[in-house]
Amino acid sequence: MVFLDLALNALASGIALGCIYALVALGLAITFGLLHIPNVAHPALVIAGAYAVVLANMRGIDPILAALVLTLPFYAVGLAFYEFYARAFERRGRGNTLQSLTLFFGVSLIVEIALVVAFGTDLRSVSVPYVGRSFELGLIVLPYRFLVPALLAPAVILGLWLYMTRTHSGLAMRAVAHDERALSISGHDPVAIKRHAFGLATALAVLAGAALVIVGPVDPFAGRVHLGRVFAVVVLAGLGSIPGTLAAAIIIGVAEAFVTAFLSPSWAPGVAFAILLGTLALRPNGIFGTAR
Amino acid sequence: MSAIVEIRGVEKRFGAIRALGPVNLSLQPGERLGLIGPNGSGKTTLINCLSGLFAANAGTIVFEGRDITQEPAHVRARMGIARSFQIPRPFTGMSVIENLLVPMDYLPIEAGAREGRAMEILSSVGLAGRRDAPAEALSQLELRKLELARALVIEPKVLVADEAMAGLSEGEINDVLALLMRLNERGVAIIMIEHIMHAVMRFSQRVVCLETGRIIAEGLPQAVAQDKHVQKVYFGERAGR
Amino acid sequence: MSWRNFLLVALLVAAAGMVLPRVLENPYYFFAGYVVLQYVVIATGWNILGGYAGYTNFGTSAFFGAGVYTAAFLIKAFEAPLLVQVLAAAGIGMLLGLVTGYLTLRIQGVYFAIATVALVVVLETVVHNSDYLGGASGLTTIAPPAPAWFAGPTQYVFCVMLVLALVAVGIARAIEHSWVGRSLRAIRASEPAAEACGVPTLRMKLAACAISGGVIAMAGAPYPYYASHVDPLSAFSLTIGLNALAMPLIGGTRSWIGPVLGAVLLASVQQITTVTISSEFNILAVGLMLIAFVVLAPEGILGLVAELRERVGRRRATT
Amino acid sequence: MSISRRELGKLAGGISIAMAAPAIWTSARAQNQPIKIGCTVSQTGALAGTKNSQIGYELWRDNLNAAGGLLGRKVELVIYDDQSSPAQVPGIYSKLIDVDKVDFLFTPYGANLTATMMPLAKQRDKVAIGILTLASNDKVKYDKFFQAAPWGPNGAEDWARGFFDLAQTQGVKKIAIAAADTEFSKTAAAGGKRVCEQAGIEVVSYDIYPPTLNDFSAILRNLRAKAPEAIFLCSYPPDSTAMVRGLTEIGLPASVRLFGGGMVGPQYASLMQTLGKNLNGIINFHLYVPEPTLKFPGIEGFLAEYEKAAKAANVDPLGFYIPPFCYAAGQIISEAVKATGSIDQKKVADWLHANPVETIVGKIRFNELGDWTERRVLMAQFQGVDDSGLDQFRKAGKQVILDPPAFKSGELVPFAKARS
Repeated sequence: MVFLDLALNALASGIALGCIYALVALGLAITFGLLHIPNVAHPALVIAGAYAVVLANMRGIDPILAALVLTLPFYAVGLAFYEFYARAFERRGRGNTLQSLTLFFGVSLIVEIALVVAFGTDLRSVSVPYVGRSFELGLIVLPYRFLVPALLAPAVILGLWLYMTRTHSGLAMRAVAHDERALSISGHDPVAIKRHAFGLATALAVLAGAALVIVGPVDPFAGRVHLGRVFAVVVLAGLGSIPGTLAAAIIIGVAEAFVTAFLSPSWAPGVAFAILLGTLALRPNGIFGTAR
Repeated sequence: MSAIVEIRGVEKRFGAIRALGPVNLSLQPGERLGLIGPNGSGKTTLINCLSGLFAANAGTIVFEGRDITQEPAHVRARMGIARSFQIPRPFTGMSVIENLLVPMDYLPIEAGAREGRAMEILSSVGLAGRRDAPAEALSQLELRKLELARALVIEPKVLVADEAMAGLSEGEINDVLALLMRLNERGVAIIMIEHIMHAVMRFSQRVVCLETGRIIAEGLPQAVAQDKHVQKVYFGERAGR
Repeated sequence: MSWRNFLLVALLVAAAGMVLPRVLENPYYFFAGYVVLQYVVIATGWNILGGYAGYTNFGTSAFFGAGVYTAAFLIKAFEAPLLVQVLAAAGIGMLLGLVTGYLTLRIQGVYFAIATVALVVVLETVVHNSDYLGGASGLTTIAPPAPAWFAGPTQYVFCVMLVLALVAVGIARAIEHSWVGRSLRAIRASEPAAEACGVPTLRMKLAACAISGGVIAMAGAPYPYYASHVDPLSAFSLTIGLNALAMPLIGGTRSWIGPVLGAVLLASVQQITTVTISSEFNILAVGLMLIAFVVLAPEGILGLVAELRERVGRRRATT
Repeated sequence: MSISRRELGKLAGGISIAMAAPAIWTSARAQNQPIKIGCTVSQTGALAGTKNSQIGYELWRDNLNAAGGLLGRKVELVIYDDQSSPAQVPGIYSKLIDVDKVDFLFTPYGANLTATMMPLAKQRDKVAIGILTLASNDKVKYDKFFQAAPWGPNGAEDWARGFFDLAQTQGVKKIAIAAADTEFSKTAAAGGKRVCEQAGIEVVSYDIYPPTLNDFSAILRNLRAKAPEAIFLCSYPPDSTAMVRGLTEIGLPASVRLFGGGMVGPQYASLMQTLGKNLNGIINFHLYVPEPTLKFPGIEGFLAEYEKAAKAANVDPLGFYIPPFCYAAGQIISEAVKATGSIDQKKVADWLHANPVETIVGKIRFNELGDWTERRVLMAQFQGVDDSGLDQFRKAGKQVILDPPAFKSGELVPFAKARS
């Protein structure tokens, strides 16, 4: 009975945690998975999003609502940033992995310091009525501060997936990952599509930020702990696979929750990455990726 | 005369999709074989299996009487199976001559003789004047030539030329064809993958046509070109009319 | 530069390094110098795989941390001398490089980069869960005293790091100028083409990964001696991983001198900003510098120099 | 050439004067130069939440200089950012000592950062005042190290003893311990475990979890079956928040009467504000709370000045936790320098070993390792907290001191009752 209780709840909170990881990883699934831009600044942008949500929440606005509205300015920031990136690299030839990594490393440092200067270093959080209460179903007890942001993930992912598979510009975005030349022949401007994709990824950062800050307080450097894990999720998913991102994140979340519940919490961080290493050794294209 | 290459029942799958096979094909020493077929018909997959970049999922590949199915690509290269790539893949960050030194590092050639040997090959493809140019600086034709030159370094017994003439002008095509002919005269068997029909037809002694991973026609160039099936899949509606 | 000249310069640098503690009294410069040299070793080691072969190792701190903890373990268990620590760390680093390489080098670049990140977290978790290594609290490592010839422990560990840096640069240069370097460059340009030219790519990549890992781990070995205390946060720090790739980029990845220049430049700037800008803006300065470099000199200092030379050459040709 | 013994004596005297002359000259010049105190503050990185310590130092400096400085000389602070990274510390402290020529040192915040500078301080023989570093001098045993925080002797083991004393008086027989996998928390947990073993309290579970964990439901669930009567939690701010939320989300076993002990986080204004009434009933350590039993001279004035400075610097507006002890760290130095009339390291250290120091956090006496002779870590219970915001915490009665008995300011309320 105790075992069942623990197992069910580990499963539930693992899935919830996984959904939240998926949200944080989603922007990267686009920039890294589709555009092949290793945006290591994404977690820092997520935290910037969280701070923006905190600001709105101080005026009494619901964090998720605030995040939805804030996607617009973040989208614009993403556009502007891609423009800068494209000018710096892509038009002058190729921007290789190393150069992009270094550039985004610099960007993440700047984002962090900007947050420190603007907000100080104290932990910030949001106040929402449902924090502190739990959803109960039989043996399962799941805090709302996990459940609510976790529900955001499938909704966002479904929306994104529909967008990617059903709309013209979504399809173009997926096509740009595969064959840029073919795309420009068919009358699309690849740079415009990539810019749009980057804007979208940045807009997703603010949704992820809202999710994180509902779960717990953040400080300007909180993005660093997520960096490894989100890359792990994106790679495990198979680059660019949007539903795969959710599945991979849930696998990691559940694995962490089970290790925490049954083994020892202190091994939890390593387990996710052990899964990743094992997967890469056995299935180099990720669990849900197709061979190229 | 026994075949230099024997491909028996080779298959290649990507996930659930079978990209190639089963294919049976043999190549005689010194033969000029043309490999044709529409895009995605499995031509490049077949030669990737032959050169060892892909591991075949089924079947065996025999080279000079030896089963090489399990051998990695670099071993096959050293045995004498050379190839050029559809999209030229020069070793950027090196000079033209250094490009040729890469394969030589793995051949029993004396250190003192290497440069001379490399220059010989460069002269034979007409790149001698570009010996110190960085690979990035080459023109499309020069890249194609470098691609062939690099393949020649290993003194191949079989050379696979994967669309070595794509994007070249008529005059340049003739250059490359002449080059390949000279090689063949020295006894090198050549597999030519090409979309430029008149070139394949002129060059090949035998032509094989692939479609959706299978051989649909094989024989003398003229015969294959006349084949109804080939015309339908390859030359499309226009030719069929 | 010919081998003879290179060796001559290396010997001169080594001699200067040995004499320096006698001339320069202020120990601070040896503390700062140690850090700069440590990064010379790290960047040079990183570049063997990341620059020559084009495989971005994002988890440099896994190898560095392995070196740090190998040395710390040897101090705690046997009070082993520094030389033994360095050699053992290099051995462990090579082994780790071999294993990681075998697991992940068959896959393409980006996956490899991420796999190395995973390695950092796995090793860090292991250390966290090891009571013998002190877990999160770290381990105080009072190393055996420095040989009497040196003015103090800092000067000693500085000289050790200087020797390591020369060894690392020597290894990198030897690789670069040999057939090994040529094969690695071929791999960087095109793996299938290299393979088709008879280059055993997997074996070459494994070798590069092992050597690179060994050199980076070696850079971590004197850290317990330098800091007297090791902790997982410092040993597996993200900063090391990021610096390791930023430095070769700033210098240029094609030649051994690039990472050296980049490491000296970036590490010095970091050292100087931390003790001159006494606020969070020191990090900001580093961030801006990285961006400026990537945008203005994407091929690093070496690229910039080559471009300048070309321009001057062209001007001369026209006049 | 032969030199007589007398001539030799003269020569020697001449040389010694010649050699001493620059020393006299420099010491005369030094009279006009400021007395420098150097340290690092974690302005960036994981420990950036502690950067309000700088305000403590600066207020001390400003007050001192306004009153004419030390020995007639101005006091100057040299502060650098250590980026929360122990690897940065040795280099920076060497810069402070060898280049900036500071006269005294404060340590960085916390034990891991401090561990990399202690050997250096000892080697260069500089008086160093510990800033909340736990057990930093246990291994190095440096005779010029003095701890500003009230961990007391044998801090690693005993600093949270108050919690266990309370548990014993409450008749607790079974206790559960959970700690974040960080240096401070793990030391505290290990110390707590040993205290329990001595006191005969059974430790029914002992969990170490990663500090990034934000879901404590599994840990809380595992606790249910073990029915502990007290839970000793050693956590860091993010996980403290998660755990306190878990209290209402998952709930504690009904058997639990005491909860808290070693949580870092509920000392910070931002978390106190966020958690509000969820804090009620928690008994947690603190170093200062505005209770009537802790009215040391100067503390209220300090907090008022701090509040103004904190607003400008965008840091913790309450400043109960670290800043008063940074101010006190300064006072430890200035009092000793005033008393000895010298900045001689040995004289200052000897004086500090022999005499108590009056500071805004009370009278401090040091033992041979430089720790306070008496532990004064407060175990305070949150009582009657509502969601009205920060001001309530500035008044007495919200964080009632239960231990040490000498500072007791109220009675323990059982956990369940305090939360209803």
